Amino acid sequence: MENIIKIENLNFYYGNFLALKNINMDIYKNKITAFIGPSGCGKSTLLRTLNRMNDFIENIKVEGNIYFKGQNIYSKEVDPVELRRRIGMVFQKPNPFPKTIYENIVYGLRKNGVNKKEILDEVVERTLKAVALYDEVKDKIYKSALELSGGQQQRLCIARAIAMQPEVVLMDEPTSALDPISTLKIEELLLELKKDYTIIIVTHSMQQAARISDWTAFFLNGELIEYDTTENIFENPRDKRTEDYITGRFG
Amino acid sequence: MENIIKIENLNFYYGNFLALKNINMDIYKNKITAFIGPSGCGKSTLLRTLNRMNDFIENIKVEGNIYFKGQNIYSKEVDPVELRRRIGMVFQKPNPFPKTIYENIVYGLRKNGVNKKEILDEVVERTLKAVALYDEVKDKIYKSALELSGGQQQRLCIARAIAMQPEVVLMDEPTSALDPISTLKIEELLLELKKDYTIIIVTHSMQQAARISDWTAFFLNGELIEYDTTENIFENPRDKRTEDYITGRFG
Amino acid sequence: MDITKRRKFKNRIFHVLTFLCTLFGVIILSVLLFSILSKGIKWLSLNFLTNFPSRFPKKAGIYPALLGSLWLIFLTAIISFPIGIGTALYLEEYAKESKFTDFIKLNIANLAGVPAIIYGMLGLTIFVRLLGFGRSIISGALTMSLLILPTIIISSQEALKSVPDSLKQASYALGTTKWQTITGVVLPYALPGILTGTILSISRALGEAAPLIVVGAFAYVSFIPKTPFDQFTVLPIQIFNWASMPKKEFQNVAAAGIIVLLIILLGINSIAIILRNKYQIRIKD
Amino acid sequence: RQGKLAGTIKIDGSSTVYPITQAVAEEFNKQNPNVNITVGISGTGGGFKKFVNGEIDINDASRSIKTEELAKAKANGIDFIELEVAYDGIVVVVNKDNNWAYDITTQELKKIWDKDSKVVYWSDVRPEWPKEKIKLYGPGTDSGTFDYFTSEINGEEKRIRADYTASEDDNVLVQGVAGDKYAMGFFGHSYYEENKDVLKVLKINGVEPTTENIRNGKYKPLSRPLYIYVNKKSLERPEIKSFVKFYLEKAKDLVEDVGYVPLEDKKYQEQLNKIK
Amino acid sequence: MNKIEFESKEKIKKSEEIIKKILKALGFISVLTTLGIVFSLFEETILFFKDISIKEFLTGREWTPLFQPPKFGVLPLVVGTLLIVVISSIISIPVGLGSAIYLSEYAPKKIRKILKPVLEILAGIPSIVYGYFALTAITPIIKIIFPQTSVYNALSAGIAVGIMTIPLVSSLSEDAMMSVPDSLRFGAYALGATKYEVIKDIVIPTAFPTIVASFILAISRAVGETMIVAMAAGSTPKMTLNPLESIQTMTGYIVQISMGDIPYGSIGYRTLFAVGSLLFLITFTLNLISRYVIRRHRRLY
Ligand SMILES: Nc1ncnc2c1ncn2[C@@H]1O[C@H](COP(=O)(O)OP(=O)(O)OP(=O)(O)O)[C@@H](O)[C@H]1O
Ligand SMILES: Nc1ncnc2c1ncn2[C@@H]1O[C@H](COP(=O)(O)OP(=O)(O)OP(=O)(O)O)[C@@H](O)[C@H]1O
Ligand SMILES: [Mg+2]
Ligand SMILES: [Mg+2]
Ligand SMILES: O=P([O-])([O-])[O-]
Repeated sequence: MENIIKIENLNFYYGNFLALKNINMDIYKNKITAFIGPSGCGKSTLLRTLNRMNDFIENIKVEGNIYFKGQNIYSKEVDPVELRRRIGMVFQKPNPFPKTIYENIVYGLRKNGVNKKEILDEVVERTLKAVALYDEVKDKIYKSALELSGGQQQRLCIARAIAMQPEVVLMDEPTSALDPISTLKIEELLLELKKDYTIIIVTHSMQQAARISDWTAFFLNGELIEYDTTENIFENPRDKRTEDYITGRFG
Repeated sequence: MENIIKIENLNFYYGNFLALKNINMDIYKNKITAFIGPSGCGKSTLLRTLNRMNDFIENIKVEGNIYFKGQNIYSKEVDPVELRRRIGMVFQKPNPFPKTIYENIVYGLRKNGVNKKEILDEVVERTLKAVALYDEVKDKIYKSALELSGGQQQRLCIARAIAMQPEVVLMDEPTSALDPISTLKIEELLLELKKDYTIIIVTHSMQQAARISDWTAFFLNGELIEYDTTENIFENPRDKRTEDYITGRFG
Repeated sequence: MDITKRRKFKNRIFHVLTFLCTLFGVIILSVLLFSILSKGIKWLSLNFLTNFPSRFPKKAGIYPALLGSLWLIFLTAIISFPIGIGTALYLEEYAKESKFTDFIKLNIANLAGVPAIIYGMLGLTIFVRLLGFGRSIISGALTMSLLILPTIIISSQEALKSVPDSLKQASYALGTTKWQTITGVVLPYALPGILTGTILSISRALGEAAPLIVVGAFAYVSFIPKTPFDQFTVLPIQIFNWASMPKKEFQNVAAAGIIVLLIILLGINSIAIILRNKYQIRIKD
Repeated sequence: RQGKLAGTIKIDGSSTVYPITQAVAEEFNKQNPNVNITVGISGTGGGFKKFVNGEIDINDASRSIKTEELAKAKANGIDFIELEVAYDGIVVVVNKDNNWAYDITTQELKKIWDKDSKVVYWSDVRPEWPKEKIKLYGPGTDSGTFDYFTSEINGEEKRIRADYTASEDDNVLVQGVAGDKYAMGFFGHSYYEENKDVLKVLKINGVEPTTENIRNGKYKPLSRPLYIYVNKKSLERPEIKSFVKFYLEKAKDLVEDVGYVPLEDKKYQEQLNKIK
Repeated sequence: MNKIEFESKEKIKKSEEIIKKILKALGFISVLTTLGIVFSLFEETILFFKDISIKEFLTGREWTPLFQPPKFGVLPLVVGTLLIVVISSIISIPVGLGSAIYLSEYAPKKIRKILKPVLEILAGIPSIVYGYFALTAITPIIKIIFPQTSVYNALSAGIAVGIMTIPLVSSLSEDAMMSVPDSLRFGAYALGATKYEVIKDIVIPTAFPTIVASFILAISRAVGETMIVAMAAGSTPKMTLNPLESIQTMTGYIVQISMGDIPYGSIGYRTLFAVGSLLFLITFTLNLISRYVIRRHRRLY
């Protein structure tokens, strides 16, 4: 299996607080990897380390290496702006820009110098179809994105992310603010998307992890306790703590 | 059994919204009565109707009668200020005043014209002992109440309420903001207090209701579905909806 | 890659530009303080504080203006403070939501934006002429009070709003009346915030000159006001007066006056900040 | 004798006379610290308005009282004494760096200052003067100086061109002219005395506004006496009586101090006799 | 347990009623103030317009109310005010907005903590000090660059007013930008946007209405600012847009006349109130507009 991201001896500090402790793991291409663990264990922190979104927080320190397709993303040559274009991200709460649906999707493209109308039109249509939103919104793509429902907004945010044709998409609890039906739609969408993208998803729902992910990583207090195929994690956890967690004994 | 409060055909409106529908019930003296039911069913509303704390909300309407020791509390002669002195209240979140522990407890007394130091000292000691806080705080009763832990604060609030020698104490989820150990302490305290006071408690925890209350009332959508001894409610619910709720099938 | 470079370059330029904007304010402030200090500091002396104005720059002093200013802010404070807090209490604690309450709030917000000099004309018409207080301290103080009232009310309202509802409810649940709850819980909690806002407004009154010129505090005053009905002058007007004197030295006297004014303002504002930091009650959530 | 007198003296009126009165007040207060004196600067007209209403004790005036004002005083039962305190000349000044104008005629002044004047450039006054915009400064409308200048030069009180910088505060005028090479202004002689170093005064019809020329009336038409008007009722109060007496006794030195021309000794004596 | 005797509340309840009435009465003072303003301005203004037609007042191009013959066209004062507003806005709006952007988006917390109070100090300095500064520091510098500048000129006063209103723009705009949710920013960053692009495309458009409101408030403040223009802008009511010339604003006129104490009841006295009324109406309208803009914005979010 081909790894697309490799994490080596990663320590992460907020000020003096060690939020991630010596993490080592490979993320495999065209798979869905789920990060699970109780609140505060560092899932989001790790996710944001992968596309350097943590750069915006003051007083952080990163030790160790993260390789994206063999290149250390914390090396001087890597431009985080460019990195984020290639590693997209979807957040917990849908955060469409207060612009039209169309402009939301093409925002990243425009910033990267793509301004040809044909291309943009094509991308909008393709991504909206990819996130199964096309039929629902095709009549109002020039209306404000804020008028969509929460579930639609989240799918739009995914569309916006994949419009950049990233290689990896990071998702931080993308369905936790949504109703069950929207959640289901997005889960289906993820299974569809993994053909083209590598997906890392943070989730609080064991069921969701079990349903959609190929690999699952269980974190506790900033440590990576266990990382294995989803099947193994849920059926054959090697660590007592993993077992306790997935059977709902704590958290 | 002696009833201390009698509720007759009570309807309660927030504006046009009918929040309580034709409630009829008796509250018995020196018992603990628990109000249970899913979020939004009207438990807090009913509780606040009993000491007219709802008066502070605009646009409400009360229909029907509530008798406190035989007197209709919504009649013109009843002074709500006096009523509240006799029917005390403890809130979900501990809300000590930003004053000393001492001044917190005697606040109500002072405002009601009791200023003799001997009386106040005696009350402070007695109530702190009653809420089992005396040993923990006796060295700092002239320190700010804000320095106490959440559980201690809540016990202080109970002490503050009983310092007024109310006849009934209303409690709206008094332990929901507290850790299990503090919760346990307060539950013990309530069992102790019911010798002297009548207690009505709103709780989301079925276990808590079962552990401490003598009577339990189950509400749903503003209706009183079932009201019976706690034993009957939990072991022999007559209504299907009560059964569903206490077995955790919804809510 | 070229485009990314350009984008990052733009960002850097913008960063520098906005930083320069911020720096501009800082630089101006330093230049202003420096130019005033360098002109005025040599003229500061005890005599300057205790002398009367004079036609000789060397003998000129700020005493009557200083006392006039103190009188003025003292009176302004005792007039505006109770009215401001009372109004805020009424609006936050008593008034029901209604068109009328909305109107009062809108009205206060609008008053906050009325130029100071308009208040001067109000003072001239109502206090100086209609009520016949003449060009006295009390006329000035009443005018200033009206001028700063909206700010006091608005900041007091903010402070009152910050009082947690749970505290009020707790108080009511102990059988207290509204006013008892206000004095027992609401005011003690909100007071630091109220005081901070009030003191800052008072310091504004201290620096204002325009309304007082209209009210008529512009004159040579050779004495210390003893009652609120005396004529007076204040620091900013005295400074204004000196600044427009033709003798070059008077420019420096004016600068010395400005230093005194700024020191007083600084003192008052520090009191506000200390109050805010020291007495701010923090309720754990 | 220090501190015996107490009370208040309210003075208002002419900004031209103000420096004299302020100086007198300053000196007087040294000996009588308990007398509260306020000196306003409302201009002669503004001061008379208050004076005839009995609102003030003394009015500084740079012209004598007008008939309307007199009538008002009569109607209000205000009795007063007019006292001459000094001579003043209205000076016409230009910037120190002005190296073309040294004297000017009354006709030229009228040409410059009259209503609807066509003078825009200095060269419009005399062709040999530079073709630079002339910037004009003069006192505000509420002043005796303004009244006097407009009536003497333009032939009608308050008749003047509209586009000059007018200020009630003569210091503003001094600064204006001092700061501008192409400026011209007019105001009381004293302000020139105090700012000789930054201003240059023009001869009028060939006569320089020297102390001598002002006193003997050669400096025409812009020299005039200055007055204070004292309410007779107020004069009964010891502090005011004493103040006015002090005023006339000390005037000679103080008037010179602040840049005006004192009266002859004999004349001061005459004034003193009026308040006996 | 001894039964405690409580006092009756009868007496207290009576005083409660009185207190409530007193507080309500205090609430009326603000209304009275407004009425007072309207009354004191408009009474004399109406008398003024009995003698002078509104048309002459609003369209006349000469303002010489106290000369012979008097002219009552307020336009020169309005133009003077406008000049000050334009000059000050050229300073306060870009610099204020720039500072706001820097403080809210770029500045590290520590630097922000230092710089923000400095800007607040700038807001607390009395206008008389700015007037002095304009006269003694800004004008001399302008004269070095443009020697033909008048001692009293619109430029110097306008710059000072602009400096004074920087904090007004910056603090309001900064608040607005700070309240733009971070999730929007991160959404854009995650698409590979630069900080500049996030500010330009996300932060400013989202906070725009409040930013605009802050501009309007700064303008309104400039319209009403008095001492700076009285000290530095001169007192020549002139229809000119040349910033190097001496001009007069509406507020400047009011102060000038107030210092001279115009006789009560004369037409000159009434011009004060006519100009005051106009000033009041202009600032009042500006304030209403800014409130409206902010309010509409609130409804959106
Ligand atoms: N900006 C920050 N500054 C300081 N500490 C932080 C910051 N963000 C997170 N932390 C701390 O780092 C630890 C890990 O946080 P993180 O958000 O990664 O947890 P998480 O596993 O995503 O939790 P959740 O499931 O609640 O989202 C927590 O203890 C948290 O308090
Ligand atoms: N001040 C109010 N104005 C309008 N509606 C209100 C108000 N307070 C409560 N309600 C509504 O009345 C209903 C009953 O609310 P109430 O707070 O009594 O429920 P509850 O049973 O205490 O719920 P919870 O368990 O969440 O505390 C709810 O639908 C609520 O939305
Ligand atoms: Mg997280
Ligand atoms: Mg509730
Ligand atoms: O102030 P005046 O002397 O010119 O009247």
